[in-house]
Amino acid sequence: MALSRDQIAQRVALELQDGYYVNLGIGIPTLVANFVPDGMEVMLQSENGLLGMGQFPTEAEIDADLINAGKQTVTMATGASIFDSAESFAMIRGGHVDLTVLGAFEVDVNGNIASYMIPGKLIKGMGGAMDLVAGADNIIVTMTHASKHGESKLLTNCSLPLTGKGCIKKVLTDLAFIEIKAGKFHLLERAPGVSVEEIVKLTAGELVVPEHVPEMQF
Amino acid sequence: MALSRDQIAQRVALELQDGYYVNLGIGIPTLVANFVPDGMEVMLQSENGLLGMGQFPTEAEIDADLINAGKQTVTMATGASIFDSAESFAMIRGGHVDLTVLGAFEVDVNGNIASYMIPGKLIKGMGGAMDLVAGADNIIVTMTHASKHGESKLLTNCSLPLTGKGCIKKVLTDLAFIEIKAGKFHLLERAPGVSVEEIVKLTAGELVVPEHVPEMQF
Amino acid sequence: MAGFNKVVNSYEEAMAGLTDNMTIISGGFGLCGIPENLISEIKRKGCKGLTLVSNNCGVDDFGLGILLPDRQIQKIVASYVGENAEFERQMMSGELAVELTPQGTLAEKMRAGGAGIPAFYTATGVGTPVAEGKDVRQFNGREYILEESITGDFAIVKAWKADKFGNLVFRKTARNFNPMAATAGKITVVEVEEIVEPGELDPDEIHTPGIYVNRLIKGTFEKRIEQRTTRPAGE
Amino acid sequence: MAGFNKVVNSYEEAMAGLTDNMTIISGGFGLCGIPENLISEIKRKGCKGLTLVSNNCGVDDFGLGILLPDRQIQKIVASYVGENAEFERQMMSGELAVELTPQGTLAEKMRAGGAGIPAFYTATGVGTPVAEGKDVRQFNGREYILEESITGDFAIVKAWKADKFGNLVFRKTARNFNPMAATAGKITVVEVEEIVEPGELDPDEIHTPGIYVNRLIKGTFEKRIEQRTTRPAGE
Repeated sequence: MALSRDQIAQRVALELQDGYYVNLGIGIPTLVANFVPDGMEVMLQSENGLLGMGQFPTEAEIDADLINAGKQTVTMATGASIFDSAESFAMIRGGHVDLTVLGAFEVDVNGNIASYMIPGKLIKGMGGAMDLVAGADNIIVTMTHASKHGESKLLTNCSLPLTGKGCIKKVLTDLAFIEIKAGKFHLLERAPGVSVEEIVKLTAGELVVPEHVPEMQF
Repeated sequence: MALSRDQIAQRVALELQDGYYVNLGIGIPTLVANFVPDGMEVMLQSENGLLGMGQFPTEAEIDADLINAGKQTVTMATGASIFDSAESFAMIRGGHVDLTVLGAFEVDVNGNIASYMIPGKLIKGMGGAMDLVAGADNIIVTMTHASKHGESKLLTNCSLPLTGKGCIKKVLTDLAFIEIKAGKFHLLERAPGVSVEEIVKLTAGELVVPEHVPEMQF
Repeated sequence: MAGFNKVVNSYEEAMAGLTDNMTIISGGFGLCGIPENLISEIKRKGCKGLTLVSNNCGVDDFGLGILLPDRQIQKIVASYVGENAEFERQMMSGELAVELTPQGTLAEKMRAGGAGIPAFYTATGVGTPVAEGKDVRQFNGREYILEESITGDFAIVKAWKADKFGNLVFRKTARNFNPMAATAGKITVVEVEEIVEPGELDPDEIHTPGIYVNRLIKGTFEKRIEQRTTRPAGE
Repeated sequence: MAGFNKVVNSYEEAMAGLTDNMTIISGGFGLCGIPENLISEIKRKGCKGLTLVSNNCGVDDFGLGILLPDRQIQKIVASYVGENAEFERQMMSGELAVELTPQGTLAEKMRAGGAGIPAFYTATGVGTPVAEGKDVRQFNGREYILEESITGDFAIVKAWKADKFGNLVFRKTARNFNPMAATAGKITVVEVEEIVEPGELDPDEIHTPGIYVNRLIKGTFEKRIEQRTTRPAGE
């Protein structure tokens, strides 16, 4: 069965390591914070200028001067630091963030990602997404494997305008965990109960399937 | 008579304006701080990361963590701020300093300046001088008009490697105050008791001499 | 003599000299740390044909969004927009030009503008619509695009505290784009919650040195919250 | 698990992994704010063929100068050198390569290195020996040269205080090149006068966030003064 949003987040969380500085995008990526393994410490970077994002505030703690990149009120974790936007993106662009998790509309076999605009529809902008995909070495894209109409989002060539070129190496969908290398998708894991055939059918770009494809463990 | 070092500094100080942020180089330029007109406030920038340099410390005030660009122990003036070297040169390169005063070996009619190396002699480096001459709009060069051997330092073309190209518009020597524009030196003022003829003789580059050349007033 | 005292006593004085068709750089992220009252003064003055450089463009009735109904903004350079209906309408109809710029590139363009760096290379945007018409160059085997700096006729900034000399301290994530904006205006105007005497701020803790600040005014702020997210007390 | 605790307990551990021919970026201006003990550890280790990137190169018996007698430095990138006799001897004889870089360009090269900016344009050095071999380009009618960023295998930094997570606070002009150096090392090692618990530093007053810091050690410092200038008490 396809993973729920929480399950996607849960599987991503297994890629965390102790002492990681992590930037989580809006949507499913945000949920990853809920599944940090016990005894492991990670620090969340919010690109509006906060390293060490804490949980949401109580009513009494709300501070209009303390928000995250999604414009939500937040708190600071112990050991947090505050900086300006140039410093924040120096951190991101300079490759100092250990893991970035973000959503996408499409990815392709060359590691291209399209995530910010659909021509003809209202364009809101890329925010920090282009900087994040260009700056990070270690990125996990989370998305549904296919559209509601069954159209694959894992393509030979992205059809939408790109957010980044050749940046993506790991994709976690509701059906599979996929690595991108040498111009091909590689199937690493399948969601529990999801067949390799179903994944193959819904992957438009070339997919390398090893003899044994393990089910995801949580 | 040729101006003393203090007199050069005193004449430069008349170019100050209230509220000016000023960077003073090592040597004669440093002395300018002693001649700030009464009731006028200027703030000294030291390129190692201090805006609002104060006087030298007393023995009791000495702090190894507080020096100026000449590596001298200093104090901070009221309202001073501290920043890193990148920010300091952002300030300088970005043209935020109102006046820069620095020494030179040679200047020429095109506003070129040579101040940091004499081939064959020990080269210590340009420090912040290249940034200062490239970044400031308003620069006054202070130097002796000619060498001890009577060789002019105001040339058609600098003979030494340049510190900056086309940067200099004002030169105050021990003999004259000179403006550089449109590829020529222009004699603005002469030191008290110094004749126009003497200045002409010691100026190698083309010098425009107006009918009346006033004596400097202090 | 005035010396380094940057304090002005009215918003009219704070924005004096702003005229039609100027470029204004604004601090703020979403509605956090925006120069609320300086924006209101721009609305009151009614200047038109403005180019705004700001990460976002406010909401319908707050922040830079209030400059939309009177068509004061001709162009906006931003990373993320469209949080309000009038903005969408003007953008879709072509009345408002929008230059989308990646957030980090936007921050760096402002910093470069203030720092006398006319252009820099970045990997951000390579192979995307952002790269169109820009120089591409390889360094160490990777492609980068050339991005030019931004400066403004005015910069409008919100800080927390200042001394009279214009030394600024920001508070929490209301810092965001404000320090870079402060460096990039020909005239930089700052509004703050509190003005103290010179010497009261620790020189080591000043975020923006007063050299960048031309005018300073004390204001009162609504500080509207966009996404009020909370957890239950006791958790 | 170690989490974000960056504290190491010996200078040997602090500089572990440094080998011959590596590039080291160092903070400090003159003898102010230099990582004294990290430099001593480099001398003790005896690594050779090093490239040092630092505004200055210390004096004969203090600062980076102590690496000269054993010929550990192969090349230095600096803005101002030659405050010591052995340095001059090695430079004049060609044993030591010296790449003179304008001070502001050097600071910006370090910052760019840490910030993922491979190169930037600056007017500094146009028409001078510094411009030799570099691209020249016009922006708004003025010439600029292209300068490439610098990164190091190690960065060595002196801060005043840190929390265990490596969040740093600098003191007065001992800040200088240290914050940029901290961002530009593959491994950034910081020595400080005091280490406090996470949460004890005000997040708004942290100069360098801990994300840039790999190792942290508490040291004691001589803090030698180069030019001891004073005024009489009572003036």
